[in-house]
Amino acid sequence: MSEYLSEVVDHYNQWITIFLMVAGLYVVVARGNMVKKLVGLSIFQTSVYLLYISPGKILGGTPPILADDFAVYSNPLPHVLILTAIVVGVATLALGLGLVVRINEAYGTVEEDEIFDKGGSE
Amino acid sequence: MVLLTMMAAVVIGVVRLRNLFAVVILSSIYSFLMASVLIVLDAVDVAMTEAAVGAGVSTVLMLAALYLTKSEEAAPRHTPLLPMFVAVVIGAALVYGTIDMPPFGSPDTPMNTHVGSGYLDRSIPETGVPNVVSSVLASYRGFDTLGETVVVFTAGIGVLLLLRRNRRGKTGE
Amino acid sequence: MSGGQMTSLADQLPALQVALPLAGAALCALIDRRYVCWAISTLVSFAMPVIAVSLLLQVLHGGPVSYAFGGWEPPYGIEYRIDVVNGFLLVLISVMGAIIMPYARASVAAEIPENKQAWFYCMYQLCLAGLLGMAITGDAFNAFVFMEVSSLSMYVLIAMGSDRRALVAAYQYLILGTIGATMYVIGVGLLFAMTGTLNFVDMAERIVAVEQTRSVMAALAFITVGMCLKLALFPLHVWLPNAYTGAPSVATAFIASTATKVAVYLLLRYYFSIYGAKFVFGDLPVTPILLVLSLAAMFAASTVAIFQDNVKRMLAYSSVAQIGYITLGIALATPIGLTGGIVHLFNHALMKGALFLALGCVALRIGNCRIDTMAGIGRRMPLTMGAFVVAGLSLIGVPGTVGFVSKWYLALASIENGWWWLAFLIVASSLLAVVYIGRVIEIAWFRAPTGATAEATEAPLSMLIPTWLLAAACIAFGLDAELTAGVAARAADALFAGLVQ
Amino acid sequence: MRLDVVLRVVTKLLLPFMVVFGFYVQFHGEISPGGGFQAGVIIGAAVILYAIMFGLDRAMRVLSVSVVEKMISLGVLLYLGTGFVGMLKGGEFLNYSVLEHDPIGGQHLGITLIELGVLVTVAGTMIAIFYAFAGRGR
Repeated sequence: MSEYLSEVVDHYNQWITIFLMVAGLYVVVARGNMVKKLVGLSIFQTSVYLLYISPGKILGGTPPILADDFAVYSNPLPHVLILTAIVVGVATLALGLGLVVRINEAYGTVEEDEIFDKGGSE
Repeated sequence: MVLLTMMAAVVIGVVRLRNLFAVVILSSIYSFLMASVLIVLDAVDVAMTEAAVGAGVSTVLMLAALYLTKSEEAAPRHTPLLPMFVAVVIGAALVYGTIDMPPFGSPDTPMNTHVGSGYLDRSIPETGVPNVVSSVLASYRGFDTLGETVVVFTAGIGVLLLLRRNRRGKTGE
Repeated sequence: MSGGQMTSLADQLPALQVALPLAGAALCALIDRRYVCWAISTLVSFAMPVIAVSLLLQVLHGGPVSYAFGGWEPPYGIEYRIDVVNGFLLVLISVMGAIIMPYARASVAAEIPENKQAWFYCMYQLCLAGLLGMAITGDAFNAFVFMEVSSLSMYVLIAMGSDRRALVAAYQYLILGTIGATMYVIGVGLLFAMTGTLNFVDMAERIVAVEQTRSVMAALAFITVGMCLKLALFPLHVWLPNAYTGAPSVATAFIASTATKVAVYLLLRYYFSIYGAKFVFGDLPVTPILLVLSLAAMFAASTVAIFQDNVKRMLAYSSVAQIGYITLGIALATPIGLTGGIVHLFNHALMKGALFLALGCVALRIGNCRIDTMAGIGRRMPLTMGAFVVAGLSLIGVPGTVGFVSKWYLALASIENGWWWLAFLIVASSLLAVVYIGRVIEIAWFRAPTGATAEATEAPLSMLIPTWLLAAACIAFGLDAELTAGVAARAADALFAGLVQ
Repeated sequence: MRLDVVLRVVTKLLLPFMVVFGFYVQFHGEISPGGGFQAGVIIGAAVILYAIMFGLDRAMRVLSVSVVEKMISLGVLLYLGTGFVGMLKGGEFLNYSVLEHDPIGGQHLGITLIELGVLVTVAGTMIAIFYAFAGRGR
């Protein structure tokens, strides 16, 4: 039983990450409101950050800024990758919102179902 | 761990709420929680960016977009069985995939012993920069950062292009 | 650290291949004058094939070329690594990018509002740079960054279409494309956690030790799904028909002939170079899954194509079907099958490029591509529709055209595997192409022109010449397949040999 | 427009500090967390705050649309330019070590230049997008 418990503790952050990912993806696929889809999309993207950052953490380590007082540092490489990913995420979001604004002007709605009613796609 | 649980709770709120203003504010709270988690995980640079971007820029953009569109979501028309199925399958794949990942916080995983730790030894002698994240970002993987800047550039020009009014009303709107 | 010894231009070519279009895009955004920007864009896109061809020649004679950004040796720095496979792809992308540019001037002037044209060329170059960057890189995460450069610019290019439906198409593509890219990032993240590296060569060496772990297999699944979204493998193709239909003619021609191909390449890179063919096709059920989906794409999408009223949309569905042939080549997982897949990747770009360019000429003269308004267009625009017929025959796979060459290899590979039924199915699916291409040809040539079509005149030379160049290439490489198939065969061998010698 | 005087005064007092903090984050990024991107966001946010408080027109008079649009591409060009100079000096693209005689000094110069490029592009993009959204609503 305690083995099982430690398994849960070991993987707790991964499971939460996965839950966030799945919930974000669910919002994207299931919801028809285009703004909400984008919120879901950014949650989906954000959850990936944890997937990268948590394995790079070293217990007892400090942030990777070198100084004489510390000997153990967490892995800097995932941080760099995720910095890039954050920027890519917000760029996508900005473009998506720009599209949504234009769609709203063209159709008068941002609900996918209503757009399809108006011939959004053939 | 508490923070993670709170994040999960916020996301449930996002899924359930239909008022989009509330959703946007919740997602901003989500970003702040994420930033706190990242600090706990020693990723201070990332935390700072996530707080500025997730809670700042994204929220402003979303509110601006909501101001230009509608702030209430329509009720869903069909029961979301297929999306549920897709989401569950992917979740299962991820649980399956992560179960034999190396344990959390261990220094001798492949990720923490190979390239990553190499940077820690090389940064000062080769670049003279103590913040290893900066030296990797700007120098070792400087080309990625160029790509990142180009992504921002693309999004910027793209949004301007989309929202620019046509001078000649021949096409569009 | 190396410094001070890279003096010859030839050493710098890999970086220039991507940095030049980026610089061109930034200059276009700065200047914002449409003719200047067209000139910059043309200049840059003409330089690209020169660089790509000389890189391919370097590779063919001297083995893989490696370029270390910032002077940091891989895996610490980002590496560009060109072998026969991506050298071939670079040539394809850059040639398509160059051929379309002279065509673009008249077509863009007609379809894009005046004050948006300059930045249209900016986006075009960004898209070009992004695709080239994805193809040339030897780094998993760098591939993601350039994937996003190309995707974001593609969303904008599609949204520039004149119909409001183009906006919805771009949005749909943005959502699905981002999901695909995020899946890819998840896959790379799992691989990174297990191997500790992002460099392809390094990864291929280190993956052997952890090959049997579930994380690595899950990573394969995520990368496969992510890339299949990008390459529009049936049933993940839903974004493609709307996007191709809505986009401006120039953008459709460029995207259709290059974007999905780069995603195919990345998939090949992971399957063969990193995981290794033996692991992917030997231990995992990849062959049956890909085979079924490819066949479904070939038949379902072709059938849907028959019932389309918009020719652009019809060709978009046909693209989904043609992607099925390419993935079929991958699924066969033999040198000949893979050769067929790679050759088809090249050939399909030629014929779809020609077809969409011809449609762009039609759109310039009669304003749309609906099949009923195209009645009799062949009599008014014989040169344009002539090119359409030539490329259409290639699509069907008539002997003497490029389509025949690739189908020949695929059929050969199926027979080699002892799968006669598969060879039969390849031929049968071509009959569906006969139906939808034949329908257009019948209406375009054998009906009397009416309405706007009756007044239509031949498209300008600046558009006809690029269209005919591609159509002629369909014949030339069909009659003499030595060059393309030869390089493709070497690429297939290189893939089977793996990165680690 | 009747805006609270307190808010306006506080904003005015806050703005210089925001910009200074932005540049601190920029140039201190080698030692403490931060860099061009974060600095760009902060400086962009300062201008956006100004625009919200004092109106879009006044903000556009201080920093016109065309200037902001130019910033987006100038930042990328500065980044690329740094890379090309490294090439001309006989190194690889983005090799900063060849920029000066001393590799460490070259790295320092190169990192400063490219971070400045990132700052200019990011700040420009943020402000431009804000202008575009806000301008669309009128």
